[in-house]
Amino acid sequence: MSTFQPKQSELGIVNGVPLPEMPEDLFIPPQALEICLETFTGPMDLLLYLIKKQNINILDLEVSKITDQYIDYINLMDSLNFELAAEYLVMAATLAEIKSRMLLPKVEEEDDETDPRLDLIRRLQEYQVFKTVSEELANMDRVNRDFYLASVGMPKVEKKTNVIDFNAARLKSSMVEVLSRPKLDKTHQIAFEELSTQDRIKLILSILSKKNLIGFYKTLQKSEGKIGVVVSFLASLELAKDGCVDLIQNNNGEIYIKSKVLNAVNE
Amino acid sequence: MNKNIENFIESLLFASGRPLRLSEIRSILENEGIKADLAEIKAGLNNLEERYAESSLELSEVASGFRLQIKKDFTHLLSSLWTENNRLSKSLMETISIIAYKQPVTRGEIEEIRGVQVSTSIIRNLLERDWVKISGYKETPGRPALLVTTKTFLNDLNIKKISDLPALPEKEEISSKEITETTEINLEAS
Amino acid sequence: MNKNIENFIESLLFASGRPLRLSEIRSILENEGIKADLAEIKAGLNNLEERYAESSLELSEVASGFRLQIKKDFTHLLSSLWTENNRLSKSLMETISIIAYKQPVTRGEIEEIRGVQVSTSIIRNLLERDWVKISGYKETPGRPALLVTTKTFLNDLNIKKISDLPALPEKEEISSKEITETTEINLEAS
Repeated sequence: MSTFQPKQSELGIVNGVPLPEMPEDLFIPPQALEICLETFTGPMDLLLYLIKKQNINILDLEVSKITDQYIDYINLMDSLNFELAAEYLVMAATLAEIKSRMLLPKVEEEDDETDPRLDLIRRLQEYQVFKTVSEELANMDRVNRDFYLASVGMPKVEKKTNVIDFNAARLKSSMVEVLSRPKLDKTHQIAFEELSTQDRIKLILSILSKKNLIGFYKTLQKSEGKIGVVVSFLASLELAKDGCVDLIQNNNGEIYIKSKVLNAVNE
Repeated sequence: MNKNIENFIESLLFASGRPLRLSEIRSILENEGIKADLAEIKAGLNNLEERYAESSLELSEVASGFRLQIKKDFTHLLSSLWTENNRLSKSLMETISIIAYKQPVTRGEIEEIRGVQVSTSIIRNLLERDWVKISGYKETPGRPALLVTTKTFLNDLNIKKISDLPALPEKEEISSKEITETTEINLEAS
Repeated sequence: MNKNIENFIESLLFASGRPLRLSEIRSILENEGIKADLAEIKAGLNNLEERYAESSLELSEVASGFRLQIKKDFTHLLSSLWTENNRLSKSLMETISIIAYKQPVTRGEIEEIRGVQVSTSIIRNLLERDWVKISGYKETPGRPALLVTTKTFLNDLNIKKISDLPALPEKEEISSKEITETTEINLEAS
């Protein structure tokens, strides 16, 4: 039933040859390698794979051998210009360091805890626990894959009892309400060119010359519709930019134009 | 467990989340190697109908096929469950009504008619309810999506076709036509 | 039509769209003037279970309560209805496993175990599925978010509680002595 299949055992192999040991001159289809790389969820996963291939227990980790294989693998990826996550390189460095420490002559009274592999082995064990359990989790019954939920429709009821409060009558009344709402842009057709921002600036300035503060709506003419609003707005912005007016919006969203020129004159 | 044809059909109706036609049921069964002609499927549905006689469910035929639904008698009981998350906002109602009556219509045109912005969450809500879908793109700058209502919308309203919607009052129709025209002008202008 | 308590419960389970607890069922019934104690509701659920024995349905108890689902025997038939890709990447499964068994856990702690960065898309995917949520912030520098699994995660895996998950495999005890011995062998070998 499950669609999850751990593919570890097959995916380190290209054309029947285990990948890490592959001679460099052997042609490997780039797609196959890409699949390979994507199969590993990270350096820990790759390391576990290499250990598993040797058929040894994590506790018997042969750092030297694993390190060589790991680095071969990384080099192979690198030579094929695959973007390796930085963590793969960090792990390579860690392995190389452990390897070199293992090759140093042993000091007799050395504490057991200083085995250079210890930390890595612990991490590998910890990771393996979750890797294993994650595979079990992936195989558990999952909704919409292994089983489905049962659902049915809701009854259709007229009038107020309708549970979703939705019916044709309400739809209609909603439409009627929208259409009968007073409109800013209820209008005649006016060519856009006929309204110039420059003219509107002059108009606003002339109104402001009589009154210090005016509502934005005072600059509008009903017949101009929405385009008129746009032109007035552009004109106001232009004036504000030039420092001639302040634009003020109150809590109700109404816009006011306040003359700065007039103030300056007054002073 | 009895894997007779009724149960196969029943499982499809419970799992599909939408009404299914006889022919759809037949082809799904066929894909699984279960041969059944339309008459057998119809007979299976009849048996299911009997099965539910004493339950809270009923089989119902709507515009896009057969579906299972809860009997009306239980509506009252269910209302408390549904009011919490199924109250339709005023803006949602306005938006769906404009789409229903004016389709196909762009979001910009809806905004034009409503006079306010239509939030993305409303459009998403309508798409998720499967009340609305995109039928194409308008050949104007920006190629805005054209929205139309779906079969599900008709099913949920319990009507068979859009023309079953109540007619709008004459006067409003005229003014709405005007608005639509203005809309197009404005779109071009901006 | 028989309006017995089973049918009331059945209609609630179908209508709720989410699992319901015994106590939730009781309070909804109570609101509608139907008195029933938890034992009666449990008995009603048992009767429903019997009712479904020969059908495609089954009653299931998951983390958030009782729900109706389709028997697994029908999954194969139904998979053609569901085109949704429900495949989850190995990285995502590793991440959710660590969260499930180690919760509450920070992203950094997950990365420490996995040895690789946890991509934002994985965390986003888990949050969007509502499998994971932020339970708080760890009192360490940067105050990283603490991740825990949700009831939805358990529901989606068809289980009731975290302890229903498979037991963690035992780690082999590291005996330092053993390691040291092996080391020598390895050194000879290499």
